Amino acid sequence: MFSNILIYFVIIPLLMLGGVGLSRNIRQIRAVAVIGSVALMALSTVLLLQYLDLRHAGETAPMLFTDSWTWFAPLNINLAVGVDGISIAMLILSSIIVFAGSFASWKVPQPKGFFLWLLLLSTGVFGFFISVDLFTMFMFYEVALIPMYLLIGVWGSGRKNYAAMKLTLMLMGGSAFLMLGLIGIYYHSAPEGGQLTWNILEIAARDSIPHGWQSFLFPMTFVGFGVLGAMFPFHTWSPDGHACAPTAVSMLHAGVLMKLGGYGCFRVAIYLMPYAAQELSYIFLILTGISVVYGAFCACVKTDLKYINAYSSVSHCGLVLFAILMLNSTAMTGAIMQMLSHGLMTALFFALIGMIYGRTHTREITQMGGMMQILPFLSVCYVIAGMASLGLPGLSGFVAEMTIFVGSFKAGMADYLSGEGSLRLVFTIIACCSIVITAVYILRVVGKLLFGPVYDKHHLELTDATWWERTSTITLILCVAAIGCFPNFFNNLINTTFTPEIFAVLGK
Amino acid sequence: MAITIPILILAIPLFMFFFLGLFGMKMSHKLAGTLGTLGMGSVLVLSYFTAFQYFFSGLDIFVNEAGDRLQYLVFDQTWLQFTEKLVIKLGFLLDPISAMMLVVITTISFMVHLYSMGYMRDHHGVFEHGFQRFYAFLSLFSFSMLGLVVAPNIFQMYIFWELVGASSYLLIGFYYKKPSAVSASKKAFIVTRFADLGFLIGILTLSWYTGTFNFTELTSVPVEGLAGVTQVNIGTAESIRNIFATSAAPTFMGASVLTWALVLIFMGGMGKSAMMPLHIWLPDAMEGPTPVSALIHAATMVVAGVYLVARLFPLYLMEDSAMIIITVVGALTAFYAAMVACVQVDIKRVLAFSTISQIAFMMVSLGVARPEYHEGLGYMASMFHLFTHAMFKALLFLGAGALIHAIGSNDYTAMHGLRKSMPITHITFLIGCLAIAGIIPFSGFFSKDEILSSCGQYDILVYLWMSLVAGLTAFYMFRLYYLIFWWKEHVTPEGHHAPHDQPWTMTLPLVILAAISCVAGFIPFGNLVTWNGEPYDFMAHFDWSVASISLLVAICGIALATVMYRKENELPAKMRRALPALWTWCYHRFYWDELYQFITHKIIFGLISKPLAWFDRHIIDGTMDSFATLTNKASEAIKPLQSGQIQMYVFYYLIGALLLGGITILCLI
Amino acid sequence: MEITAVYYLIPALIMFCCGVYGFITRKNMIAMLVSLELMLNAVDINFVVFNRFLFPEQMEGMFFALFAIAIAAAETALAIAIIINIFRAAKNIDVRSLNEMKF
Amino acid sequence: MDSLGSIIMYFIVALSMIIFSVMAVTTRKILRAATYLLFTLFAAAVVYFMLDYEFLGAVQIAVYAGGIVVLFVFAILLTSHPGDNAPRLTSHSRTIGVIGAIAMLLVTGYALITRAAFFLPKPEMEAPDMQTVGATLLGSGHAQYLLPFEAVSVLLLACIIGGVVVARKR
Repeated sequence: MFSNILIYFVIIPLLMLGGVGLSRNIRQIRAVAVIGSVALMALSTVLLLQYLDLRHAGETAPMLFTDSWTWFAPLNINLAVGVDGISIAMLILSSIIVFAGSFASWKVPQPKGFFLWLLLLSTGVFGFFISVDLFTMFMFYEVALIPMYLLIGVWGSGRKNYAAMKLTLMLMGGSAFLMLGLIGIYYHSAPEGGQLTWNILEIAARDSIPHGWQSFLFPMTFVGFGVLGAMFPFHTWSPDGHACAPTAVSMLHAGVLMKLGGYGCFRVAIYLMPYAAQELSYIFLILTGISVVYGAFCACVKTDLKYINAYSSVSHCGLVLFAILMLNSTAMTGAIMQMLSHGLMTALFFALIGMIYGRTHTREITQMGGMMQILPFLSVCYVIAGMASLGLPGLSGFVAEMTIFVGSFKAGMADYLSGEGSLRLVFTIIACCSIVITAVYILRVVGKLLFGPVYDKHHLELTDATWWERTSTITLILCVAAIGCFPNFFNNLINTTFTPEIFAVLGK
Repeated sequence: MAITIPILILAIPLFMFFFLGLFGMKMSHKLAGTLGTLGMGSVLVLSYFTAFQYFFSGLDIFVNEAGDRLQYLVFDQTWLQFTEKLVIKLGFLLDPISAMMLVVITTISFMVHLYSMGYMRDHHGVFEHGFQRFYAFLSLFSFSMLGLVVAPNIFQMYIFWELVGASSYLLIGFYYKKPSAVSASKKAFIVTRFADLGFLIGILTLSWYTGTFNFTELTSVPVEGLAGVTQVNIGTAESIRNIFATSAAPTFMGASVLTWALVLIFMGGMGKSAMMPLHIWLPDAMEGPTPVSALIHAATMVVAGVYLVARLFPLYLMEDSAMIIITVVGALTAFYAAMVACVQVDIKRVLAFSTISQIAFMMVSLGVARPEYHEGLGYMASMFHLFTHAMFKALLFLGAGALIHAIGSNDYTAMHGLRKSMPITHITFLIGCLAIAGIIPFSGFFSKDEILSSCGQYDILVYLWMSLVAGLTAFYMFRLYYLIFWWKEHVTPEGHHAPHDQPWTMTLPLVILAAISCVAGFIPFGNLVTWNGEPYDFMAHFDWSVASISLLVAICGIALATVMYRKENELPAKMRRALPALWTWCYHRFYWDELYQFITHKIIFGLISKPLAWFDRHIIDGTMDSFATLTNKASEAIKPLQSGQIQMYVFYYLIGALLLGGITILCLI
Repeated sequence: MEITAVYYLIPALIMFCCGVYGFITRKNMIAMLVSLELMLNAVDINFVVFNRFLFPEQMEGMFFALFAIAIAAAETALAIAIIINIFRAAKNIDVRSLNEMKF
Repeated sequence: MDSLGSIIMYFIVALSMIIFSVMAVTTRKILRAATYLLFTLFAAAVVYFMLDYEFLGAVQIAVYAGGIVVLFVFAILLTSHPGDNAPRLTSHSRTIGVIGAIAMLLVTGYALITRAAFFLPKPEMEAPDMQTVGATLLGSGHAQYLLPFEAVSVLLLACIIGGVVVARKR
């Protein structure tokens, strides 16, 4: 069991949990968190290198490092693991954000409990990304969701009880759909009389889910994951939840947890039920297309920094789901890039907002101004984050969005010319419009918050970022820039997953 | 040609940006400025060398046997691969226009770097706050602009297009403590972003049909019988042409897809080049420091739209309707901007509108250029005007900067009669004015004359219209000149320094640029830059009748300005009273800003965003919350059943048990 | 006139119904206990009557009643102990005032 | 056919059972309720005697009338003051009580009177003598009750202890 590298992605967070549990003061907790997250980053790097080596050596299996340990034989539940380029990208993202998050919560009150829950959440996240067994996946998914309630409810601010409850209940509602869908998949995972399985790879290989059932199970799973991916109209947990969550939780949640939604939509809904994906994608295309512009428009008039960012997340994550539904490899690659990009970018945003809030004790942009003079480091970082968000070339947002647009335009034109309607094309163009609206709200915030005269004289006494805050933000900025400057590396990493076989099934 | 030099041309400004941006605060102002200027100077040398090599070395990679200039791809690296065919590459393309643009950009940029050393400090020689940042941004801008012009594919152009926009944003908002600067920078970014949306969709459409982003493949000369510019695979060009020529290509709202693509791409150009109705950001962008206005908003970035159209010129040639749109937009903008420029008070605003007008000239020139008229004279004229305009407009802006620096105000009302106290500025400014007015032998005369003559070839109406605008140009420039340097004697307000010429760092660029403006007209541009690389002697196309008419028009404009503004008199006020409506509309720039203000605030914010946000909070979230409330209510409703009163439990139990019992009995019978 | 089983069952039923009524309406816990005893007794009578009329050769009903009496005694004793304890704590034995542990 | 005496006896017993139980639950004085309960219990004991279960009747009188009611009286004296009247019933609670009782009466009564078996005459039976009762109670064979007997004794013990513990003064 311990010969497989993937299992360490769960073991390390568990060890960290133990370490935090045994720690006696905040120094030890910090040490555990930093060492552990560095170990996770190292592990994901090693995994990436090994994976690339194997691919280079000509491995063509859809997933590498696969392994399976029986857990509950009567229902054929296994702890089955395996990764492809997408999972690796997500694992890298998660480890980076856990790292940055640990630094961002350097001075959190009641650190022990906080880190315990945070690490439990990370365990769930990592477990989710490495598993290829639907049941295990779902279990890790829930493990990642539950700590959120406590983290927001106990360490949050504002209407935290309301927000925590809302977030948890809406996500739980989503997982209720999801569970239905997963169980449905399980019961159709084999032709009549065959051995049922939860294993994604086997199900995909068998392709035995009847079309009628697919049309039922696809919406279930898509909505189930879509709730976590902040799909319109199931996104309202996101603004409240993010606004009330403590910094590191917002980072982890927007940075990683929301990616679970997109990842799940691809890995389960589309991958396993290609027929229904083809037939029903238009419903969700409309919904996600709406999310993209809708989130952006809403962000234009909000005055709370976290609300703005949460709505911007709705817009960006909507783009992820939107691109996935385009069902072509370019757009899907773009979707994964957007997940990476948005994960890093929004984590950076939330980290910065948390740092600013920690100093000014307000998140209202109307009550702040001229931060550039007071907190130059944080402000510059904020501008960079904003530029990444509005898609400045050289930062990650641009490549992700462009890949998505090129891919979905391709899909849209193909549809249009073959007489299948212009829905995809129209929504692609609508989604393109979001780049303008994004610019509007980002610049509005930057202008009001950072530039202009100092609004509050008390703010003049604030001090700029401390070293741990700098570590956190610089890590994220470097990653954002790395994706933005060398996109082809990630593109190739992700692209290998979208083999022609997948799209052969889709008929594209 | 070695790859080192082109790489360095891009790498040095980028490096300077990071170096000054990260470590600038640690070094002294002077050191940072010097480093930035030296960096730019080395880029200048390298670019001149490259351009010289390209134009005059006669190497067979640059010129073929027939003497046609070729496109030469110095390097081309894959940056992001979408599909097998659609690949974004980062590269360096040398051809006549990119070589010319290298010269223009580095020249102006270097002048501005040098000039800023003097400008960005107060009268006591104390450097402004954020001086290092300023140089870092200038380097970033130079990098992006150079990357834009050497782009071998349309997507690289888009990438640098965006970078240019961002660095322009940073530079306009340089005085970030000033709310007006912040909002101007925001406006500039958003308006151009909106235009870029069209650009992006245009690129997507074009690339979807052609399967390529590369200019060489997109623009290989599609017209038969003319020699190809490049060494490209003719098959590709043919197939692209066929794609659009065949009836299989769909139409959308009555226009072919190619037309749409080209018009959308032109929309991107309209945004950057401040064509009506996307021009509103440029006058506001004058909130930035004056050297920035000279660099970005006069000489380089704003001509990116012209450059874009010129780049895709062979494609535009295939669509006459797109060309007509370009011509019409250009002509309207030129006239509009000239009208507005006649009444502005802020000297930078006058120059800004003059820039809009002049760029519109270039656009019109491109729009009327056809291979059949003087072998595409309009194209060459446009590029020529781009070149000369960059020089004299930068000169005018830098001169205005010197005035503003000396006086401390942007309004000519605070200036008047400065010709004696600031002689160098006066002379160079006059040269700039003469150049822009089109007086022989200054550079503007030649380029503008060719634009007019190509207009005349195309349509007499366009010609007359543009001649009128040229006359207006001469008028408003000399109005400005007289109001600044003549009108009445200068009175220095109490407590102010008497105005005087600025230090050498500021006057040297003025002198250099003035010198260039004097002689640039004699550059044999037809030999260097033509639409298909085929050189010709443009003097052969020189039409003395057109030239003399345009000269006459310019002189009329100047004469009128002389009459009205040379000495303080009542004439301007009378004119103003005679045409109050016209004056008001011009003064308020035909209320474009108010219109936009209305659209953005009332419609976008008020009618879309706010209701959507309300909808989100109250309807969507309300629905979600109402699920929770409903659950709560239901729970409240059945809560009394669990009253804790055992008697009620007994009662419920009893009733239940009796019901069950009763049913049992009834069933048993 | 023959006194059949129903002649015993009907009074027992009425007694039981009285118990039900009392248990539901009375607020005094001891009164409720009294009602409870009534119901128990009615049931005892039923057991005995069924035994006597339907299965006279056996004694299950009688013994059941016997044990029921024993258990009722135990139950009453314990209930009264609790009531007294509650009385000490709450100073009354009104069942309505004992709702602090609901929900 | 029963003798007239037993018929008269039956009616007296049945009537007193009904009347006293009704009074036990309607009186507002708690002590009186206990007293009426006592009478009802006596009536039940008489029923047992009439049905030839003398031992059971004796136990009823001894345990119930003698033990439980005394317990009641003590409890009442401990927890209420003389002269306390229970508050008048609200119409709501009375309605509920009446509904419950009547519903019970109807359903069960209907069930009773529709069973033909309940209208059979009393079969002959030899009254169980003490020996039989004792052997049945303490025998361990078929239809004998040693185990329940022991269980009840343990229960009673537990109850004693429990009662002491619960009611003990802290």
